[in-house]
Amino acid sequence: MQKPILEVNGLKKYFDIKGGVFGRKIGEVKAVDDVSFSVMSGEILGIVGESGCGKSTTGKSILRLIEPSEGEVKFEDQEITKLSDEEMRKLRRNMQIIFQDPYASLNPRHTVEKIISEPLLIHGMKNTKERKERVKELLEVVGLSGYHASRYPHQFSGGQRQRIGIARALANNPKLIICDEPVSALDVSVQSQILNLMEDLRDQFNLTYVFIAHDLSVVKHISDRVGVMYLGRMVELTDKDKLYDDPKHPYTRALLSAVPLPDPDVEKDRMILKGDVPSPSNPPSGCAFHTRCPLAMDVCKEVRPQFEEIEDNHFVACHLYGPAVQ
Amino acid sequence: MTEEILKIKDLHTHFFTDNGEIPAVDGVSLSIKKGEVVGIVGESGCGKSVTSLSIMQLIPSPPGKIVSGTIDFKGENLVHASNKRIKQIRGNEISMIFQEPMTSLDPLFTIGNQIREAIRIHQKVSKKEANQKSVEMLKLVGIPRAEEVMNDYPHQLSGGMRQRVMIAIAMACDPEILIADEPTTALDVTIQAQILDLMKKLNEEKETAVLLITHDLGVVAEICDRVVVMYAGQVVEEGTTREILKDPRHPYSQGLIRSLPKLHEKDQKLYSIPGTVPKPKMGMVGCRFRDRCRFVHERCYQENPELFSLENNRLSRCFLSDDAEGKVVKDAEANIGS
Amino acid sequence: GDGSATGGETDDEPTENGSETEDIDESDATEDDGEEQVLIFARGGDSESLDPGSTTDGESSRVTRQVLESLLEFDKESFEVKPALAHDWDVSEDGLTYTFYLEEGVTFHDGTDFNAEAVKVNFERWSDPEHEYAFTDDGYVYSMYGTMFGGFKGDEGHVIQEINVVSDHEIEFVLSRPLGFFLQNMAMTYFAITSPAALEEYGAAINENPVGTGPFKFVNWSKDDSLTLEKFEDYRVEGLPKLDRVVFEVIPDNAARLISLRSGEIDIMDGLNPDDAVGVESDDSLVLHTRAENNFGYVGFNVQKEPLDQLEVRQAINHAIDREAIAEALYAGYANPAKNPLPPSYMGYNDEVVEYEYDLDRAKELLAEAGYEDGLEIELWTMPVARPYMPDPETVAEIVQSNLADIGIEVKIVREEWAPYLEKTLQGEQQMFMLGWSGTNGDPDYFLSSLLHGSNVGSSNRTFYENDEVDELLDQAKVAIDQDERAEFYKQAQELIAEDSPMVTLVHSTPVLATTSSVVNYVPHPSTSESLAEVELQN
Amino acid sequence: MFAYTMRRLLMLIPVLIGMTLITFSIVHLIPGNPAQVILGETATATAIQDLEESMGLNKPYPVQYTIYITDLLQGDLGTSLRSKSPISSEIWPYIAATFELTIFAMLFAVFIGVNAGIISAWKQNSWFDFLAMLFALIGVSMPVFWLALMEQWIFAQQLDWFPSSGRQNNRDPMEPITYFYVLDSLIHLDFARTITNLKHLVLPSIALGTIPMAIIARMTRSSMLEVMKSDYIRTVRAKGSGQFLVIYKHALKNALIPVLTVIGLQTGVLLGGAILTETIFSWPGIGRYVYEAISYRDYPVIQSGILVIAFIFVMINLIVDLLYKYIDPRIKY
Amino acid sequence: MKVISPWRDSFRQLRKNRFALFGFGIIVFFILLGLLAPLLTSYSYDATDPVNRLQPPSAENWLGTDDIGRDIFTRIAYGARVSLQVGFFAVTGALIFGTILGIVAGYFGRWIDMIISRIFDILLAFPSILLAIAIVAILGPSLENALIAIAIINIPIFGRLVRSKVISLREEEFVMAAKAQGMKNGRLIFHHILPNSIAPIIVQATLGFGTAILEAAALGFLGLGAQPPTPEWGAMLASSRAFIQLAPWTLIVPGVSIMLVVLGFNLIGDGLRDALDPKMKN
Ligand SMILES: Nc1ncnc2c1ncn2[C@@H]1O[C@H](COP(=O)(O)OP(=O)(O)OP(=O)(O)O)[C@@H](O)[C@H]1O
Ligand SMILES: Nc1ncnc2c1ncn2[C@@H]1O[C@H](COP(=O)(O)OP(=O)(O)OP(=O)(O)O)[C@@H](O)[C@H]1O
Ligand SMILES: [Mg+2]
Ligand SMILES: [Mg+2]
Repeated sequence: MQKPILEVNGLKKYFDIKGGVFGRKIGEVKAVDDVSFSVMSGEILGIVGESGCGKSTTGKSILRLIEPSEGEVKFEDQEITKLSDEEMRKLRRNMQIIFQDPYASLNPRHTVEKIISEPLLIHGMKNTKERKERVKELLEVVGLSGYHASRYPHQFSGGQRQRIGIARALANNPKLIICDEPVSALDVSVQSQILNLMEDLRDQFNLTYVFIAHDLSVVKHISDRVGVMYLGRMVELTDKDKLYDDPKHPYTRALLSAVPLPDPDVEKDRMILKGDVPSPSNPPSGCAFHTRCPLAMDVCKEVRPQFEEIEDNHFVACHLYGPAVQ
Repeated sequence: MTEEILKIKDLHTHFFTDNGEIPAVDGVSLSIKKGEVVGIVGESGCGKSVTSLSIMQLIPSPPGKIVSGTIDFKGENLVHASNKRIKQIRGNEISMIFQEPMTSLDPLFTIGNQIREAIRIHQKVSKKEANQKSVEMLKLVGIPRAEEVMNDYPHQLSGGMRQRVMIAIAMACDPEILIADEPTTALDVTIQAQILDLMKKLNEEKETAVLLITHDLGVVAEICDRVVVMYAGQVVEEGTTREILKDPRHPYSQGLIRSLPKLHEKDQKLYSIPGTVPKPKMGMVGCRFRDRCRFVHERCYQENPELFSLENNRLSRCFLSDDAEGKVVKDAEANIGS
Repeated sequence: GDGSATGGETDDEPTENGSETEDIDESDATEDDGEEQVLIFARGGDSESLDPGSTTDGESSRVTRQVLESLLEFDKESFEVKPALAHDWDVSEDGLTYTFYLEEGVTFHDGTDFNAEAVKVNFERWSDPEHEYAFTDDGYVYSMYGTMFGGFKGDEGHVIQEINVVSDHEIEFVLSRPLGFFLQNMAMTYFAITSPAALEEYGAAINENPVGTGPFKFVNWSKDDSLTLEKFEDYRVEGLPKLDRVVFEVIPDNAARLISLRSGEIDIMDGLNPDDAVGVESDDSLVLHTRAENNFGYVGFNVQKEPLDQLEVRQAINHAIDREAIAEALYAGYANPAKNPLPPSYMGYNDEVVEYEYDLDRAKELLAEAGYEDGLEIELWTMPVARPYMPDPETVAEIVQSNLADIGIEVKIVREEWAPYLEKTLQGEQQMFMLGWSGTNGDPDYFLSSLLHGSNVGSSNRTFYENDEVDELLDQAKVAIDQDERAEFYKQAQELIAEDSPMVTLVHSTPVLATTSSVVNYVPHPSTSESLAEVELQN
Repeated sequence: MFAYTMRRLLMLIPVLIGMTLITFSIVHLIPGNPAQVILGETATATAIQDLEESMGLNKPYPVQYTIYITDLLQGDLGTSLRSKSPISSEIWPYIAATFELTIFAMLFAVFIGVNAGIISAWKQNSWFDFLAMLFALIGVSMPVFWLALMEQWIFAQQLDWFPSSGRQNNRDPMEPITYFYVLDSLIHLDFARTITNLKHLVLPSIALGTIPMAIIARMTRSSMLEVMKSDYIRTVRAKGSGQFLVIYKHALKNALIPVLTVIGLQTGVLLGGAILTETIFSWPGIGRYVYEAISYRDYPVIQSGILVIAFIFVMINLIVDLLYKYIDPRIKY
Repeated sequence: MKVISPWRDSFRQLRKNRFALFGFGIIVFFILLGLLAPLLTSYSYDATDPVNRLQPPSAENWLGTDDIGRDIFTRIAYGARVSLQVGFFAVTGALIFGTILGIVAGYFGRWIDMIISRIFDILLAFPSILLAIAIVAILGPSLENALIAIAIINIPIFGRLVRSKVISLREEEFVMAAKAQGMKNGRLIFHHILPNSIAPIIVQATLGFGTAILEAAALGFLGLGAQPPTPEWGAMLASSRAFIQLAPWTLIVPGVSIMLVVLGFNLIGDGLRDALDPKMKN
């Protein structure tokens, strides 16, 4: 088996909530609460979960765009949470990110040329002509043309902008790209274009992706392994086929059954969850899912289940598979 | 076969902006029968919302205006109805819910106030009666602790709850038609499942006709009887849900369905429609989809395709559906489709 | 008797006091002749304090003049001294002992009796910082006393050696040296007598609760707004005052004040723009009044600074300035060109002094003599505030500027705010500067010594002019008792001063004011504070 | 809510301390000696010295500051150098005068401004909208003092409709109780006087209220237009409600939130910034009190006056914030 | 497809705005008036002529004369220079310092933000005109010092604006993205944050031009601004104050001039706001 390119151990990110008479901290949002996983070189790890479950925070913490509260992040065996700003800055050419919103993630006042050549410049490509060449090359790689370079982002459609974002991420030949919902703002017909492009690029440049999305079909389509998050925690992580064919965690099951399928012939036995996702500032005790879980047991209210490998390469955090039940 | 309560004929709704006239809805025709669930699907900007707002006479004016066409609601043309009449119809006979449950409720008034308002606009009832009715409605849409929620403000509720409240408001006067503009797009899948379930239930119990607007074919498959596919301000295909999903005739519908990643199928390279949706503009000649179409031929540049009738009352706006060319379709598909 | 019956003893609150008497007045008024006589006097600024001894502010005197009285008072239109609380007085041969015979049967507004003891208490309060009513800790300083009587108790120059109460109504002042203008001083509003009982009662708040023997008593005061006085029924002069009530109102803006006068909202306005005088005169419903000249506006030279230390330069400038034009154009005729630093009506005014003609050729000649044929640059400091002697200093400065440009002197106008202006000119930072002087006790000493005596350098003498001969003359004039003798000394001094030319004597202005035509018997006094006791309103 | 109010009050402390420091420094950086000004050009050197000493002006600055702060903490605002009266007893009438004027000016501004804004938004692009917004633009472009002068000239002098200056008919002054003259006249049950006092308020209120009115009108209009585009207004329409309900119930309440900020800020500006208007209309307000204190170098009055104004200003902002909470339930504390 | 930069786009929008063009016209008129003053009039702005004082408008004196016989038209024309300069320098000063402080506070946050924001709070809690008066009292009355005072009271206005813009931009994805490239702070600020906060700054600066002129006029009216014989409009109003009844034109003319110039800037500012507001686009 390949070496992991990225290892995340016990990652936590708590945001302070301020209030009260002195504006002191009166609580915290546990956006990411003890998440661990690793990503192999060349693989695509998908992360799914409902809105607010901490997917983006996980992604940004890995790149230290948000400083994690606790835990370690190892990139190519180097522990990066302890790096100085300058060391981190240098390392960034190897780790990139693509954002969800193709409108907000490009500087509206820069030309495409400038947007894509900037990372080149800051990582040492001082020659203007060289940069121009590279920009053209990158544009073509993502399916745009050299003449697009002189335009501004507002002159492009959503899909095209996402391509520009990808070109920018590719500029310095990174090894790892965190994709934070890169296609969820796009229309179906464009979404498939981008998904295909990303797959091609992975093969072409031997990239590793952490692919964040809330659309299970999309994640399934693109990933090798998939992790499911709920309320800041990873509840299940395994190969995609295993996950979709044999989901272990009740939440995963509910999630899968809730996806409407564009096929009138598929008969589904629906498992409709009751209620809403609890607030991450006040997550339920024990297993965070126990308030909505149809299979909840007494132990679920009190003990937080361990995230354990219950089968080969299949991690689940659920008491159904823990020693308590077995 | 039951009667058609809403018939839209050749509707043209244009926006008159600084950058010229935009034909957002360009000759749309569709109809809904009593108790039926009709879906409108299509990509962003194809005119779904404008169509639905046109029915409600809620097009922001200026810059929008219904240029021509009729919207026939039980024999009455809404396009020319008086303001007073429109107010009577809105929320009472036809009501509407919107995509963003987060912003569709007035943040400064309690839930109770806003439902009550919907009732008292149309019914001469006391505040108390209206209150009772409101609580009933909240219970109907499955809100727990309905009495308490009456005194809550929108921000105290989750997105799913808010969408339920919106449905409660819309259903408060027992409308004959409920127009739902992407009611679940902003919600998580687990919540979406809840809402769709609720809408299906209401449709069955109250026999309310539903016009459901969405871009998610999955949602359509879930609850619609009939589907209208829109592209660039026009209807391009119409038929029953099963027909459209299983046997799409228009190249656009075909492409759309094939480009979806499938949850229960083995991986294969996704199909993708090349290019992007054209921006609507005046005086376009020819098929709007031609630049992205794999069956494009000369005629697509010269004529505007009409909605050709197919078997089972199906419609498709493609020359390939023209009888004369019917064969070509089959052949072409046989060639490329596999 | 009922006025005194309701007086102070029972009422602590002056406002309560006011309201009660107000009721009584109203009933009186209806019984008598129906209409209440209320006069509104509008002015530009408010009084600082209603304790006359501790302030030098003219707006304060204007009000306290009505409420409190001094032993003597000035004649209606001049500085001639007349009896007031003292009906008579004696001066000893050596000029060192003054005996005053006080009016009998006079009561303060609070009902207590006026007597020699009260006079003594007041004078001691002013002269002795340790006195129980001196309120030194509350920031009270009696600077006018210090100025007029040569300092305070224990100071070397302090003139009043002792005050002896001879009897209830006879009091004797013993001086350490003769003081030519002692009687003038005794008539000043600053040295008006406050009821000792009130001092006891109000303590440091006496500045908001004046209690005297004057024709009007204090009712209330809304600062920067209005100050109300009402008739004192037991006033010592029978039949006075005529008015039932006087209200002093603050209207900071000259133009707004005139608007109010025109619309009849007010009856008397102080500080009319000379330019508006014509309009007032032609208006039948208004009457124009002038105050006698009692001031002097000048452009001073700092005689210790180059190039103004050269006599020729000073004289050149003097010749270059067109006083006539300034007086005519800017004061609309309500000013006379000045040739002496003393108003013409004053004793000792020297009319023989030859004035500096407006003569550009002569000016240029002098300048050339001084070595400045190619011109020079001079700073002119301009006062930032309007004063009676210079209602529009800015404009005067601009005219001086263009006058001097004609002889090749480039004038740079320097503007400071009033506070730093006074301070910096005192320290001699200026070259040329504008200022003036207003009389208070009608004595020439107050003008000439203050402005030009060498001992006042660093104080009120901002030209830094020192001439031993002049100083000598002024000193002699100060102690002489014979007024003719004094006048002679002053005349000689003026001669010398004119020659040395330490300043451009610009103008003596006659401040103009206006009343509605229903105001009768109003006579403006040169000191700016006049009694309103005889004023009446007629329809 | 309570916690929030307390917190806001506590947050004021550093600001207030900062303010005392700044006012103290400003005051002592201003050149010029109060003793000199008080005594004027005819003062002798010794007189000035005596006065300085009695005013405590020759103590070192840190000592003076400490004295100032200790006094402040005991609620003692100091004693005016000029009038020798305690500021705390002297200042209230000025504050009341300014408050009264400010309240009427803001009533005028809010009433006209908000309604003009609503109608403009309602009838967007109509001639009313055009004219109202043109006037509003001219309103914000005018020097207030000039407007005041013109008003006085036209309405007081030429037309003689309103008194040109002062707060009341001084021929018959009233016994002040609260120093809010209109209120006082009501307490005295003297309604004729109320009318007179209101007449005195007309011109200064309009002069002072014009700029806020223009700002409020513009703000209301744009805020209304913004709100009218919102989803929840569309919802209300979809319910079948009439225009009036839409505008006056839903749109207005929502549009009011940014307008409220403007109202709060403008009220603060009027409180201290009305110096010129107060002078022109002889209105004995706090702005003039402080301004004159500056020219007289009356340090305690400058310090305490500015501090009081700033404090009131901050309190108004606090009230506005609390009002938000009242209008907008989303705001959490 | 032509390349249209966002700036060009805004400019085109602005050109279509008739009100903004009108405002622009007013400003150009006064700029020309100021620049060409020596050509337009044969009088000098400080030449007194007491004999011809307070003359009503006539063929010789188009707008009449003031109380010492100076030609008002001439003074208005030269005064345009003064007012426009005051506006320009005061706004530039406030803009530079405000922007620097705002960026520092917004970008670096924490205690620096804390301190700078508190200082802004304190400065804003003082009524601005009082603060200006106090500053002028310290520095001494002159046009330059009035200008400094106006600049100072406007610093927190710009500072806050920039700070809030920077804080919101800091959270924007494109800034995140730039940071993720490994960009240094300086570049991030000058290439990404500043250019995107410039639109509201420009709008505020334009409107600030107007307010600065008004503030200068108020100080001038109080005698704390420009000193005679400088023909500053506010000071002109002050010196004519007494003649409103005798010679109303001496007050009307400078007042209307101030109003027009400020109106001009407000019109342009409004136009710019519409043109630069991203919400109006698309
Ligand atoms: N800067 C922040 N301060 C406070 N709370 C935050 C912050 N950023 C995120 N959160 C909270 O952390 C939780 C996780 O947020 P995150 O953005 O990671 O969710 P997500 O899974 O990416 O959701 P989505 O699908 O909506 O993007 C949410 O409850 C969010 O409110
Ligand atoms: N207020 C408006 N002014 C100008 N053009 C408008 C306006 N509203 C809609 N349009 C145009 O009408 C067209 C159709 O818009 P519509 O909102 O109906 O799309 P939609 O199908 O509902 O898309 P989505 O899935 O994004 O909601 C769009 O191209 C849009 O540009
Ligand atoms: Mg996210
Ligand atoms: Mg839509």
